[in-house]
Amino acid sequence: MTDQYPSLILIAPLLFALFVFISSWFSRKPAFIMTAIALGLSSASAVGLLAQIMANGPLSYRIGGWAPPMGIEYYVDHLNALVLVVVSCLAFWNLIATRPDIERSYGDKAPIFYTLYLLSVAGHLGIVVTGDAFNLYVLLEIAALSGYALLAMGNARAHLSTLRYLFMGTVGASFYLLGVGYMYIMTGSLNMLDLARLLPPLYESPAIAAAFGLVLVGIFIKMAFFPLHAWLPNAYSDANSPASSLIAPMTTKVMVYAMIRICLTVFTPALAFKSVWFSNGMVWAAVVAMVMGALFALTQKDMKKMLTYVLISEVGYMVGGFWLGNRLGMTGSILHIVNDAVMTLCVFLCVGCITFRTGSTQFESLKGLSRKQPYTMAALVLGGLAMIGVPPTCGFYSKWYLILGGLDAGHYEFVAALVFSSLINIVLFFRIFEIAFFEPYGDMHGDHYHGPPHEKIQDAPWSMVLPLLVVAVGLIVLGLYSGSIVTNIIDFAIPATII
Amino acid sequence: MIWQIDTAMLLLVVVVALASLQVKDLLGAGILFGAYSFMMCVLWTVMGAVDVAFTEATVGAGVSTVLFIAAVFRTSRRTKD
Amino acid sequence: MKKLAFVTILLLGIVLMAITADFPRWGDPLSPASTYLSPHFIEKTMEETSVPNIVTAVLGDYRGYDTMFETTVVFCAGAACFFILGSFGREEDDKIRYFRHRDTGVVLKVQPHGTRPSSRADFERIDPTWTPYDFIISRVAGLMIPFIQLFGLYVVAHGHHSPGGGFQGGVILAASFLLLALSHNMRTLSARISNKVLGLMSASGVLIYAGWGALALAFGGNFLDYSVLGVLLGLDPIAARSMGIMIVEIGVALTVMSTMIIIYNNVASLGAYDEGL
Amino acid sequence: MTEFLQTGLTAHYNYWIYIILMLIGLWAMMAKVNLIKKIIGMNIFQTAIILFYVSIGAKKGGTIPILEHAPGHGHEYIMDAALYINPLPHVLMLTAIVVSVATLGVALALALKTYREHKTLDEDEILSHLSE
Repeated sequence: MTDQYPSLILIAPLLFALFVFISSWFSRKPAFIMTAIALGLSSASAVGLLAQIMANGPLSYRIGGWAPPMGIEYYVDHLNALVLVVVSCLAFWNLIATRPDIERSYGDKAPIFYTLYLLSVAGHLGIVVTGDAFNLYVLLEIAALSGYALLAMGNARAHLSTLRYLFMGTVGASFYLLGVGYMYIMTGSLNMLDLARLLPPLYESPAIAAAFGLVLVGIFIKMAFFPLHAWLPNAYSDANSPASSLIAPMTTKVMVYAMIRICLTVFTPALAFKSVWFSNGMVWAAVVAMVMGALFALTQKDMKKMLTYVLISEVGYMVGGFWLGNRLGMTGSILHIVNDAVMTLCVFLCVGCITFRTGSTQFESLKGLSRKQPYTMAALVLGGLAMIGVPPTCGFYSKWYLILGGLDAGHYEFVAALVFSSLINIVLFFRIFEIAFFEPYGDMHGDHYHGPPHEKIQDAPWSMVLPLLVVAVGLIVLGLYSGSIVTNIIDFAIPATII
Repeated sequence: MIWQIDTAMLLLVVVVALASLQVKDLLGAGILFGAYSFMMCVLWTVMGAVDVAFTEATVGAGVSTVLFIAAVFRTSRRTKD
Repeated sequence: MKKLAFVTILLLGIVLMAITADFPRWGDPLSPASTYLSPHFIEKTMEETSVPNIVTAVLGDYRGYDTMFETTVVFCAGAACFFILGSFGREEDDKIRYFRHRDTGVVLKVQPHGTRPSSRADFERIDPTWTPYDFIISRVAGLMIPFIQLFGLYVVAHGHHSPGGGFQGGVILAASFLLLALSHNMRTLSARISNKVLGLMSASGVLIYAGWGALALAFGGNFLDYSVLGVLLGLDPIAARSMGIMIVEIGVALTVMSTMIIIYNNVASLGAYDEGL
Repeated sequence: MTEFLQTGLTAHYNYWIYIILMLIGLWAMMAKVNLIKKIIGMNIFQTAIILFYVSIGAKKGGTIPILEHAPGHGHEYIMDAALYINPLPHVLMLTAIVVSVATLGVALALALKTYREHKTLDEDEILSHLSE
């Protein structure tokens, strides 16, 4: 059975999504257990696959038994395997940590929520595992469609925000499809490894340059890279917490992975970094994204919305780190995919715990919350420190690699922007800590307060807080082990040609 | 294939697409979108993509149009642009 | 903003137009796309899957994984529409309802939570914007529906030899039901095929597809490798592929049909499932 | 003249039409304020890309990709690759059409929900409604 890990990772969530949907018409009881089993199986297979890859090196899996250029293949190397583990484990853990919130927010429709949750995870895992350029588009659409449905439930603005996300997301996916079409018309192939073999003689062709550009623009829209980010803050902050704490850590990271895969495997560094002008331009674009994301975050008065802008800034780190084009920068970028996923999960789970009791994340309603929700706030402190990049939390190590990479490549503007946005993060998070820890509890503008009575506010139930604390401690553990992640996995994920 | 007919079909597709976007009545826009899908379907048949054309005839010109009309029926026909 | 949009789009258009000069000529038999993978499909399909319609063979087998997720996309759209608009059929009694006496044409207006007429035989529920029963439309539609459905089944079954297959057939089958809803009303449709049945059918279609593929794992093949399932059907591997394509096409048709009806039901009635178009 | 039209122009005009349609769709999505119009624009954008793929598959002198029995040879099939149109883009585009109708369904559901809350489909009116 071990040679079937790559297919099990996807089949488990897909089949269980159908079972959950069928069972939802009879009873809503078994839905959660089935979802948890599916994601548990998926995470276990992902870990098994990673172990297998670390022992035996990259593997290819032929679906339907057809040889690659004809049929579709999975191609799994160290990079996929790492991202697979991250995505499946965080989806599993988010499910465990938000169960009371899901049951409360969606009521009757909770089983449908679980169905869409599983489909969304299956879509994202599929994007990571696939080795076929067109297949990636289909999975992109599954991940997106289920994501739209999940994000559509929320406050009064959520439907419009999601519709705008749908428009942007469809344009992004269509640009990607168009780029794949340009590659297909010039080479006649759709398989990623096959394309990598067929493309080099055509690197001078303008059509291939256009294909590269269109694919990148499509992926940038999907990952909310500044200035194509307009859909993200509203869509994520208007949705209910269980949905946003799944989608926020997952989608942007998976799309960064897709960018790295397209640039390293399909086009090979020979084209991606052929023009110094282009890669420098990308680093500058990332610098703008980091600075603008941080500045927009500074103007927000709502914690959840502020975090979505921090997320845009983080996307800038990863994209910029990759386009530095040296080994240190890419190491930082890939390590940051892992770390940022866990950090984002941690802070969004905190938001979930806060809204579960107070119903709002406006700064006003956070006043004095540390005395009412001490454990949530403790986790938020750890998450905030990781976002800032304080050792020994994991955020420090990836930023360290990014800074080294920036210095090595001579991109001082990147280093400056990184330090600048980290400083802004300090301001952002310490402002929240100040409000939550030092502002007196009672004297908020009493008349404008519409939440539940203050006396009732307490920490979220243990079933939410305990998993949250595990994630928060995980930030430090991940930081301590980041050295071995780099030497054992990431070093093999970057092609040897990149120094 | 005959390139004159092909060109005429292509131009017609563009005209119907613009018409469905410019008409000031959403019901009309939905029906013109159905016409656009059907033109597209004919075009693809000419190019030999019978399966794609068949799908577009059933999905694009059939179900999509019904969905648009249902949505317009549930909202309003009024539009500013 | 509009001008900026226009200028951006114009620039994009000019760039893309310029790049088309780099493409192979339109319809060129020697273009890379026509000479790299396509000859293999054209020449080997018959030998490897014994399906004359190459599109069906590639759709169902060579790239069956795409098609499975395509079916899942459809299922996902149905679940999404239901999640956004619909409800689990527990009828809420908070709207004014109208009932028409069949013999006399007297219309009763029932306030929310009011008593409804008890006799189904004498009274029928009508929409607020009621249009008189149109004999011609409903009879003609009633005559056409069985033939549309028969054609839909033919398209599914004959996809191996002619254009068509699960998607087209499924949509045609769905269209016959939509015609019923359009020519009568939505309650007529719901009485024949309930939401629960539709939901179960839409999930079981994907289940047939993915389950058939996953069954191959148990027989030692890779995912979606239908050839190893020949043991189960008593067929040789190549005939098993052909049969496997048939089975997954049926799953696709089931999902597409029920999902299209689900989407229509939710969109046309805003999730209330009582008053349609 | 005719020769120029047949060789120079027809070589790429299908691709030009796809670009024009794509831009029309993109422009409608950006510039229109009515949500249903935007959704129509989105669909035009998607069909334009499908047209592009189908154009890739076209082959002069090729017939539809369904193998036919050779006359008088029983189960012998004609299998000359030059005679048949490339089937792969058709397969890909079947997928894309189905994806586009799925997106359409979800988009309409969201637009209806928005309408139910704000009683209008015009985006600027909804936004002014929300900022109140």
